[in-house]
Amino acid sequence: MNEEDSPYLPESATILNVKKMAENEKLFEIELDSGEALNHDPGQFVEVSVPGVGEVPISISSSPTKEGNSFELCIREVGNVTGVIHTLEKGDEIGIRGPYGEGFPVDELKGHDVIFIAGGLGIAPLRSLINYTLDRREEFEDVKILYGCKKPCELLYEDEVEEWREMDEIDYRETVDECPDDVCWEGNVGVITTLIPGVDIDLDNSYTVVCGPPIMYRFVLQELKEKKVPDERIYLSLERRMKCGVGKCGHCQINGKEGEFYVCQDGPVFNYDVVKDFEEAL
Amino acid sequence: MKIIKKNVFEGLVDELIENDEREIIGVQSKDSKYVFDRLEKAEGLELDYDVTILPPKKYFMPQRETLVEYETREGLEMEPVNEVIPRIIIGIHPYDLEAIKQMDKVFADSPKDSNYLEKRENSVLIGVNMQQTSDWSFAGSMGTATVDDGYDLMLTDLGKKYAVEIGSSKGSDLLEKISEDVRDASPEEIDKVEKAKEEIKDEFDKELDFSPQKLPSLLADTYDQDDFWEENAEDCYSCGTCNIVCPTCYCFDVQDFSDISLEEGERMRQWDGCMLEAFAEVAGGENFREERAERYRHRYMRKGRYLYNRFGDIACVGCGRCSSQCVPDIADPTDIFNKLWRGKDE
Amino acid sequence: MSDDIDVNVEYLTRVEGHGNIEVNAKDGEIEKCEWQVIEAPRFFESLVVDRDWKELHHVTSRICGICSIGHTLASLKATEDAMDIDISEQDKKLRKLALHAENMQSHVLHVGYLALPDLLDSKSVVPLTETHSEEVKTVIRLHKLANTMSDVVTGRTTHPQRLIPGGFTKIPNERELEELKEKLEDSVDDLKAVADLLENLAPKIPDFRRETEYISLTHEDEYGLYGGDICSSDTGTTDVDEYLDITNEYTVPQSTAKYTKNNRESYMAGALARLNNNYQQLSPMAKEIAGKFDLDPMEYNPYMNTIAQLVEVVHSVEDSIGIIEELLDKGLEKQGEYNSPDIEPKAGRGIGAVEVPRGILFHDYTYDEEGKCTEANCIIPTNQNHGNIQQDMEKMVPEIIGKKPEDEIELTLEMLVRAYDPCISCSTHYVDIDFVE
Amino acid sequence: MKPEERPKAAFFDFAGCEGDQLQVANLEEKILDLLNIVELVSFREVMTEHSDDYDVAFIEGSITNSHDAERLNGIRENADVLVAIGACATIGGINSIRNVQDFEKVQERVYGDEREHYEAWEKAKPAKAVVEVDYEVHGCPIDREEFLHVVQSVVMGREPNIPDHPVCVECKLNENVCAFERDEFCVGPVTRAGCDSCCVNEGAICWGCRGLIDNPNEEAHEEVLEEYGLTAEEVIKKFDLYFAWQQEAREDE
Ligand SMILES: Cc1cc2nc3c(=O)[nH]c(=O)nc-3n(C[C@H](O)[C@H](O)[C@H](O)COP(=O)(O)OP(=O)(O)OC[C@H]3O[C@@H](n4cnc5c(N)ncnc54)[C@H](O)[C@@H]3O)c2cc1C
Ligand code: SF4
Ligand code: SF4
Ligand code: SF4
Repeated sequence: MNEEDSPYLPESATILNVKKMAENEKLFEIELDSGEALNHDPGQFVEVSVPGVGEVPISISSSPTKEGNSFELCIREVGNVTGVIHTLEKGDEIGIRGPYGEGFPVDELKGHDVIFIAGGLGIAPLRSLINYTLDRREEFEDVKILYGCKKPCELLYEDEVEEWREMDEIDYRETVDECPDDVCWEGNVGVITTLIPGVDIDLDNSYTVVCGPPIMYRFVLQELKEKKVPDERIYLSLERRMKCGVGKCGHCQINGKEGEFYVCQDGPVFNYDVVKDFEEAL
Repeated sequence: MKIIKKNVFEGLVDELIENDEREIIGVQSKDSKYVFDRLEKAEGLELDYDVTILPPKKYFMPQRETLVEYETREGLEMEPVNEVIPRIIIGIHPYDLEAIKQMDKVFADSPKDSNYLEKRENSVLIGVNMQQTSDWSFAGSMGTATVDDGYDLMLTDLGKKYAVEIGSSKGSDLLEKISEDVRDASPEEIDKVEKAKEEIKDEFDKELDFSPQKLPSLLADTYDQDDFWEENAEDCYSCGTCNIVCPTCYCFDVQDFSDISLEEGERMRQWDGCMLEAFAEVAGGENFREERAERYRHRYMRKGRYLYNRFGDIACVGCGRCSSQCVPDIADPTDIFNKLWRGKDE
Repeated sequence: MSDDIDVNVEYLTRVEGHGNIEVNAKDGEIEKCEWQVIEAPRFFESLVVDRDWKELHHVTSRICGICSIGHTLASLKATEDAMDIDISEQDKKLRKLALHAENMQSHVLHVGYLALPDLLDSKSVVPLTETHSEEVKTVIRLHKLANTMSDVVTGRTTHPQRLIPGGFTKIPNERELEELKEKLEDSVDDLKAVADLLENLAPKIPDFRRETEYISLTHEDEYGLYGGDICSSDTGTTDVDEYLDITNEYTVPQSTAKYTKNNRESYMAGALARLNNNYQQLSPMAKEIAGKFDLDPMEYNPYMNTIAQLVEVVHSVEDSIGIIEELLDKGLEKQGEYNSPDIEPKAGRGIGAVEVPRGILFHDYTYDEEGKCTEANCIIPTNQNHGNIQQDMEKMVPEIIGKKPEDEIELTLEMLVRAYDPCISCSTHYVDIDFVE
Repeated sequence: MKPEERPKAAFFDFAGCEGDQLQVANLEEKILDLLNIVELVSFREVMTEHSDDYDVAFIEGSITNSHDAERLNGIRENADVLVAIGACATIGGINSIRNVQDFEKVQERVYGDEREHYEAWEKAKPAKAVVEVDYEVHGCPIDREEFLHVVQSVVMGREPNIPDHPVCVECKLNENVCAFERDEFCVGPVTRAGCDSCCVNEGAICWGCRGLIDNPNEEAHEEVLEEYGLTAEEVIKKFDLYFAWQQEAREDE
């Protein structure tokens, strides 16, 4: 069989660097063995293979504007494949397929304010877009980042967050659901929705992009509704079980009265106005 | 339309079994049922059957199939795998031909699934018009009791002879071998075939009370009738039988298996089913279709609506396999669709 | 060499199930000399009570994984006896193949994996995979052949699926049988290689003799395994239905299993008993191999049981080839893929006896009109051998005490028990002493 | 794998037929490959050598008295990973039929007058009822390939693929004629797959030896069996051939 023909054949890639970010998350810097760049859009994902163990979809966490041909994945250890990935080290080989899916509509966002709302691991896909906007800062208007975690120790990308805190050209706000007494934390305490009321949103000129655990969406969207943010100005990145990444295996289908979506092809980034009536979406 | 004697056709099949390098598959009996299986002799063919346990889909998308092989002895090496066995498949009913046409669209959709497509391209499909119908089938209602294309050859039983329609050059090539014994059909014979096709449409015990074209909107309207779905799904085992036996179900699972050396292994896909409990479950335990009723509804939506939205086909061809093989007897599409239809007017 | 010994083998290894050896002597005086069976009870004769006749063989197969085919067959024969169910000649032949497969599998396992290490001064077969890799591979090939046969005939290597009251759910096809026959024929070299190996090691087999009674099945037309009458080397034949008169179970304090005796203090069952009783009916090549070891009736050395097992493997191979030829010559009578004989259950009692690797096995069931089991009794061969092992030990210990160092005595005793190839996991039940006939 | 990296493995048996250990022996030449990825340090059935220094313990058989429970506890303490193999060890197996019988009668039937003699629990229990179990290889007997897969997974540090759907799935993949279509009764619809529906493939029915799936629709199946002509009592019997311990454990939850 001609190699190009199989959509299921991963390319081999090598881990250039592993960085522990929090108790269950590590950042992997990866380069394709072909030496070529991944050429992804912010918000797209790849299928990561550990031969003999399995394959998992992971959002690309670095921006295509990043220097060099490597890309970054932020992976939380939750199960079988991710568990084994966490044991890998610099120099180990893995398989990569992709990039897949529809990313964020970068061109549509250009020339507008962009408000990022990230909960927990939701920062991973958003970071590709955040860094994109920072690298091409002049192409966007105001940039606001709202980032919430359960506890301070779960904060990801600490070095970058430190820079965001200091940056004048963006508005960065953070919160934790709870903070143990013995930890020093200067930010807000409370769920992510508590940050939203305090943010100025230029309804005509801004886009809001949201990513977080399933439970978060309902509350954030409620809050945005109260602020009268138009539904079509909200983008979400959704997650579903996935086996093939190329619209065949059927696992990532989302249904509702209106029809259906395949997260791997029609998403993972969706416009809220399009998916809001899908019972299974949110 | 051509005519060949039955014994000539059998001779052809035996000759193919003997000399053709392709595998010859045909419908055969298994206990009280029928299956598509490798033919040892033309004698074993049972072309007057009602329905097979599994559809012929298994030859293009095997129940289990290796997609990728890997080896890690000297660095990671991965190879795509596609075991293509060229085949001639004899005895496919019209509804299954229709289903294959639908599957072709799914797997040809970008990115193409070469594992399916290459197997498909290397197959010759010999259809046969139905003489008897399964008690559970409703192909008449679904417009799949007969087909105009999708086959390489299509047989119709005319007593001691077969009328043969040629659908492609793959089909006509097969007839080359017996060209001396093939003659054109007479107008009366053509008439007989047309009549037989017309008649079979009314032979089905089960039927849909309305046009299948109305299914997509009917299902959209009834999606949130939670009580209805819950009631009907109550006895569901979540056993996936209705998925596995369906000619238009194609969802799959992918798993890795390593060799005992731990240095090589394969990635395999296996048929999966949306009725199985873990189908939409993700790490950490969140299950996006946790309730039996949600899964149950999903299957009907998928048959009557979702695939229509995506490819323009009603993804139920009315073969009745699901209903006949569901042990608690709750998987009959006509039953559910008709109930929904009746409920709509109330 | 001391006259004091203290042998205490807890959980004897390389046997199926759990047993201990305890021997104490002071100044040459034996204080204790015991073979103790300590298997946790599993209550099979109760498990089957109230169960449907279609399930009994499935349940009792689980008495023992090693002789699951034998238990299944004894169970089916008992049920068929109770309900007057006939089975076809073809099915009978296929069942004999199944029994041969199990006999071969179990004997090869015992001779090659469990007993051989003792003769090669090894503690197990694991080191032999390096020191004697060719020999181990030969044993593996024979073991695999037996399992292939079991797969082809019964559907699985352990706990057969196809054997049911009245016949088989499914039978092998002619092609499968032909392939099997070829494999059996090809195994002759391997059989000879194992025989040669053991012949060279024969001097290491302890020289010990004790006259005892041998009990097995015997059949006028064949080396009795699947059917026949009970035969005692002392008193001749008895009908299977009278098995209780032969087994005469009794209890002893050191064992959770029941002991048996007939004409003497104890008797022996198993390959050696069969060989002693039915030598004339062994296949030609089996006799030839037996000749290499001067093994012919009456052989009173229990250690020779291992050699008798080897001889039986050869017999099973040859006899199986013959059975397959008969089946193929006649042409296989086809049956459905999910065959389920039409049987009306009825009340009654039935007894089934077959020879399994370790000896004669009896299942005895009583059913009510609906085909529910009301009472059951199973007497398994290992239980029948416990008494004989004890007697052997009592005779042997005084003979070797003071003549061998303690560790050698221990090994000799272990080898003795192992020679019987006890399958203690099945010896988990007492019969109801007041069993009513 | 380098010899020194191989985890040390030990086999232990409790009340069972030892058919699962036999299945390990039945791996034939693959045993040699197996020895390349684990070091066997204790396996009473086939070796005299024994060591208490092991990483992975394989447990066969049910636990039926306090002596065995103590032994199992000791094994759990020694082992990093504990794997229950075979129905007796995973769900109580055939032994657990007695769990639904009157124990006085059970003892009397088998022991007659001497029942006091031996300690035996009223109920046979699987390993997980006594200690924490990390992995299970289901079946009576275990499937050799699945056993190998689990061992490999343990060595590789990955989760084995053990299905949690009914046997019917595999039965259909194998294109069997369903038991219910040939006037037989089957517990496949509530039994965990992974055996490749091996009993039905051989012309029989699924007996349930791999135990109930995590979330079986037992009520529906009971109804169906009754509809097909079984009495309520017969239905219960179908279920307690293998499910007795599991059903009771579920009720206790
Ligand atoms: C578009 C997309 C982007 C994602 N991005 C990230 C990311 O950036 N970082 C990160 O840590 N995680 C991400 N996830 C989640 C990640 O895919 C799952 O955590 C991962 O698949 C769990 O696999 P496992 O083998 O460790 O767990 P197991 O529970 O052992 O899962 C077994 C298999 O089920 C499937 N599966 C299980 N959970 C999920 C899931 N949540 N989503 C999809 N398939 C699943 C996979 O095929 C997996 O191999 C993303 C998921 C999707 C769909
Ligand atoms: S509808 Fe019937 S066949 Fe389908 S999953 Fe439920 S019980 Fe099984
Ligand atoms: S849904 Fe049922 S009737 Fe329709 S095509 Fe599938 S199996 Fe056949
Ligand atoms: S035979 Fe049993 S396991 Fe197979 S489909 Fe029927 S009910 Fe399910």
